[in-house]
Amino acid sequence: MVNKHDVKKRMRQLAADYIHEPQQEAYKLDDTEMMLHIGPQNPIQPGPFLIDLKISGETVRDSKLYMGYGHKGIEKILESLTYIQGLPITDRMCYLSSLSNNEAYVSSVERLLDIEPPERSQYIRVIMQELSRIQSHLLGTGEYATDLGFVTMFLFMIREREYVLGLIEDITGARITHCFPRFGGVREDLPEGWREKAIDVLAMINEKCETYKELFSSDRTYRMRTVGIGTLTKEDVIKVGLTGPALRAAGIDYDVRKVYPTLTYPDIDFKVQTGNNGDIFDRIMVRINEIQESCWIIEQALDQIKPGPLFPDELPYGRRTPSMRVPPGEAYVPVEDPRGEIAIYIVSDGTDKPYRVKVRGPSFALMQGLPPMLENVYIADVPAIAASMDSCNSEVDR
Amino acid sequence: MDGETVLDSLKSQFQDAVMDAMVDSQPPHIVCANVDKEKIVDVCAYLKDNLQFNRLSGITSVDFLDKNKFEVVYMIASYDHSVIVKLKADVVRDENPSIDTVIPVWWNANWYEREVYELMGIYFNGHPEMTVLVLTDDMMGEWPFRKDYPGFPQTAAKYPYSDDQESVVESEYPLKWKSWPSERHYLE
Amino acid sequence: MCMHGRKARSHGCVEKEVIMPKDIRTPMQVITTTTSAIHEFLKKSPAQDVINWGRKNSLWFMTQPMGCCGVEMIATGCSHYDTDRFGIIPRCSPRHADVMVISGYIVRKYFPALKRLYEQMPSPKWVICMGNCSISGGPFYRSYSTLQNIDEIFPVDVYIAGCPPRPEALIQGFIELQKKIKAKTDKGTMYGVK
Amino acid sequence: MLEEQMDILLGLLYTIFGNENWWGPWIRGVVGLCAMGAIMVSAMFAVWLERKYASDIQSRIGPNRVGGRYGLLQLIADAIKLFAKEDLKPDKVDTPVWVGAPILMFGSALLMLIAIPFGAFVFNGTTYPLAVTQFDISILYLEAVSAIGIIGIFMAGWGSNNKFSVIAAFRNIARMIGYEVALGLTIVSVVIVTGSLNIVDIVEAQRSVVWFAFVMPLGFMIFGVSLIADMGRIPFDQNEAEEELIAGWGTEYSGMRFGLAYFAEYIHMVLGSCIAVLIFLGGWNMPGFLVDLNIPLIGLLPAGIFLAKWVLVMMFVILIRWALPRIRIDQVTSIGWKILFPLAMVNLVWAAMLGLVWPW
Repeated sequence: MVNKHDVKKRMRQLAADYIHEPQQEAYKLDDTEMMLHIGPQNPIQPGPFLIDLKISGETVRDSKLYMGYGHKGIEKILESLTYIQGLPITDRMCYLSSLSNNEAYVSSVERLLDIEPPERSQYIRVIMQELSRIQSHLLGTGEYATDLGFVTMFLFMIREREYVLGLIEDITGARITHCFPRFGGVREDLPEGWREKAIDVLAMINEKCETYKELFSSDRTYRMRTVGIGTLTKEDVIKVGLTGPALRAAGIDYDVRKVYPTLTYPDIDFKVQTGNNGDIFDRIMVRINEIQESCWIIEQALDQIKPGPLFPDELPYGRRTPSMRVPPGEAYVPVEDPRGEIAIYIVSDGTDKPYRVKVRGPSFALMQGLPPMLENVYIADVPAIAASMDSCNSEVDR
Repeated sequence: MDGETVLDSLKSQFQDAVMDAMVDSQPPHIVCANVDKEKIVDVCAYLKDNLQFNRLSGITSVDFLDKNKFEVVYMIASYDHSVIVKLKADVVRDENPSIDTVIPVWWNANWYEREVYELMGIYFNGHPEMTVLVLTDDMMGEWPFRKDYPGFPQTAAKYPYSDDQESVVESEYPLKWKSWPSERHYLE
Repeated sequence: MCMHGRKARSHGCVEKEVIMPKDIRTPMQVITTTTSAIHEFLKKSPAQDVINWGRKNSLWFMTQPMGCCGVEMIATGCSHYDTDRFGIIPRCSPRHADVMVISGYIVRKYFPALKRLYEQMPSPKWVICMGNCSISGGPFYRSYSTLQNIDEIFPVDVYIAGCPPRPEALIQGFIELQKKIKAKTDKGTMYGVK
Repeated sequence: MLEEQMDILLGLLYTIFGNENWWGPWIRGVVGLCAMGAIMVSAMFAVWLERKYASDIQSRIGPNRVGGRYGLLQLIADAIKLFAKEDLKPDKVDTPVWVGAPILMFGSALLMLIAIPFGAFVFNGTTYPLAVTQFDISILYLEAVSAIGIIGIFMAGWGSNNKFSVIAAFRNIARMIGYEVALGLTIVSVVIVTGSLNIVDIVEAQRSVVWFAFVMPLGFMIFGVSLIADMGRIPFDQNEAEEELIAGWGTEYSGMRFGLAYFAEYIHMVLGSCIAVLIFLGGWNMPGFLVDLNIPLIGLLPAGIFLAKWVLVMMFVILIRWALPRIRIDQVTSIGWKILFPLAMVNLVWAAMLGLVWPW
């Protein structure tokens, strides 16, 4: 058991010194420079993180990023829970797009169990993933718009997001943490009348995205703040190892749904959206185009879906999911999260609990690529760049 | 450029270093290989220069308590083709397990290696800033992800003390919310 | 602004012995009607109802999204579940905020920052625990790096269960806090405390 | 029956604002105090208008629970809460500067209302402006006093010993210097045309022919842009940018200190839009197309026209706040010096030519 004395020492040490007084020799401040802590509680991202900016006047000379304010030790918790108990935990890893986290976890376990979900539940999973992508992009772009002072755009986007959350809620019953897929199938079927409701919500979102794109690209003051700022060229993006919209904004059309197609993505044709010079403007445009692309994917999926069973006939574990034994082995299946490629590497040793779970999240690279971009940038651009990367800090710290 | 060609070129290049390499049957068709601890940087450099593996997807480590070894797993992928390579390097579970860093090959290995160090305790020789990334400063020496970490199932439902111990928080961390919290400036 | 540690002699009442905090120097014995004495008097008078009405109808909460509940808090502040109807606006600086909504898991690395934010807020200040993570650690109660006993560290007024609670639940939490303020049973205004 | 009451009212207004005997200034002093109260009420109306109109723009329901269906008492609840807040003074704060800043900002905002004629009234033939005092250099006085607010904001930023507010203070100074110049030049061009610095004469000059907004459209645009920059509202909102500087200069203020400074900003907005209406939109004169219908200005009609124009200008300012993103401080200063200043010079030349032929 953790003994009391070192707990006392640790709590006293925690309380006494302010968090992370940066070692002054790490930053040799000459007289014109100043240290600015954009602290753990900052209105830039939905999760807490700390940026130390060394600024002189209005330009940022150097920046240091402190993560870890959302570290819950999820991988350690997952090791002590059975496979089905671990599913709700993967929701809360990156809570902005919990369905793709579930998808990564479930497809890895399906590889271990060597089972294939039937046609209908694959289509339902594709629909749910695309819906989660739409609401995550809307929230990410909205958060970014507040950092430019565009509060009205944020409220419009969150209003659209409520409609999408309504659609998701009709099926899974939850708004943010769904815990929806199961090993080998899906928990619920599409309710009646959901198809028509989904089609006109998607039509509304499609035409709203047109207005956003037109508003974003035509507004003079907006272009002054975004074109050519926080650019990540092709070499930088490859060096940092980004995936997702931030990568595609630089012109590389790497999309996990095309490179490692799982589920029924090969039967659905969609175009991978790419920008050309990787600045803030392109990243946001790629995200809005992806929202429209996701609407198109869902319409195709809704046309191609046929009635059928949700689970395969013979399941290795039958109906006893809680005490399911998984054969020993390893699995690593990349899935397209709204922020990039997510994959959960599961090592199983034959018991009903995973031996080791490692989550490869996309936000890890997004946050790692932030400090190099903040050299010789104005203070006003720091929140804009950080929000345009749209990284989920809870996924970085796990 | 698919799994077999990568496998053959790897085997031909490093006969002794690469042991029991094979291609996974499941769809992403990952090329798995166990690599000797000393040769890991050369294999990675070879993969990056000759076989266009320009994306390090992740570094993780698995702790085999019974086999008394760590397994450092490198997931390497590429933007140009769809082959994933999984390299595993075994590190003996002794006093300070260490392996060479791959930062010269991939710049973004920096954070992955820092995370593996602070959570599992495997030191990466030659790493520029091996400091805390995710944990608090004082938890640096506890390697929480090891299998024999005592503090994990937080049995004390109310951290940091259980019911029998007296309240550590109140005495050590006095919050005077019972009296007016910010009266200090009045009394000066 | 009740002021402890001072000889609060006002309105000719009997001299009250006030708890003297150890580490604060005893000031010069200048007895004036201090603002805290005024506030003590106000608390007993009917004027407190008017003040409570004002405080109740303009609760400014601090934008501090810490976890999944933080995303629901953002959604509550926006157009669909508008909290502006009740006069509840998100504020960025702890100096302007009245209510601290702990929305999400409290990690031991983030806790000193949370504590400092609470101390920076001017009183009367209230704390709302939103979601299971802030009430009892939620799904991460077994983890080595989350705190489970927030109710012993902060004077929490309203607990909103749910993981994450729906925006309507958060709005009902605010309304419950308003009711407590109206009924003078909230912990922020320190009624009973001498 | 209505006419007699109107005459009594106009007679009363005449005794206060119109006559020139010895006790006239004394009564106008008292009326100045009442005008201060009136301005506070109109500032509260501005805050309520902003919250309600902004919620309409953002497709949400504004405050509707506090006072009746339209949330009228919302502002009073905010004021009571801010009054009853703890007066928290951070430790290492430069007390005289920190305490004096909101007072200076509030005072400078109130000083402006002495010279501003809030509309006019007609009493047997002659129109008398509802101004506390009229003096020859009233427009110059208004400009000078509104510039004192900048010192207040800088004192607030510097005094609160907080890095974010220091940056906000310097940003505010950088923006204001650029835009006071453009503001001053456009006002000078109006003065050249009318030939007098008295704001009442400027409004009288616009009665006969047409408003200055139509005569000098370029000057009107420059004036509008620099007025919004003067107020520090969204496109030029750098000193309170929530995302970058937490709450700008107001970071260390709490309770009624913050209320006072926040209120001063709205009073500045109210009086700024009053000046815009007076100088460029023809004060209490009838709109251009109605002049040829020669409807006589009777009774309190001019005051009503002034009120309508003032509310419209305020709604425009609020709409701009919620419709545009915020631009960076270096872009703000470059616009101020490189674009607005030369255009203001061009407008000055145009006004000089206009002045030669003005009474056409």
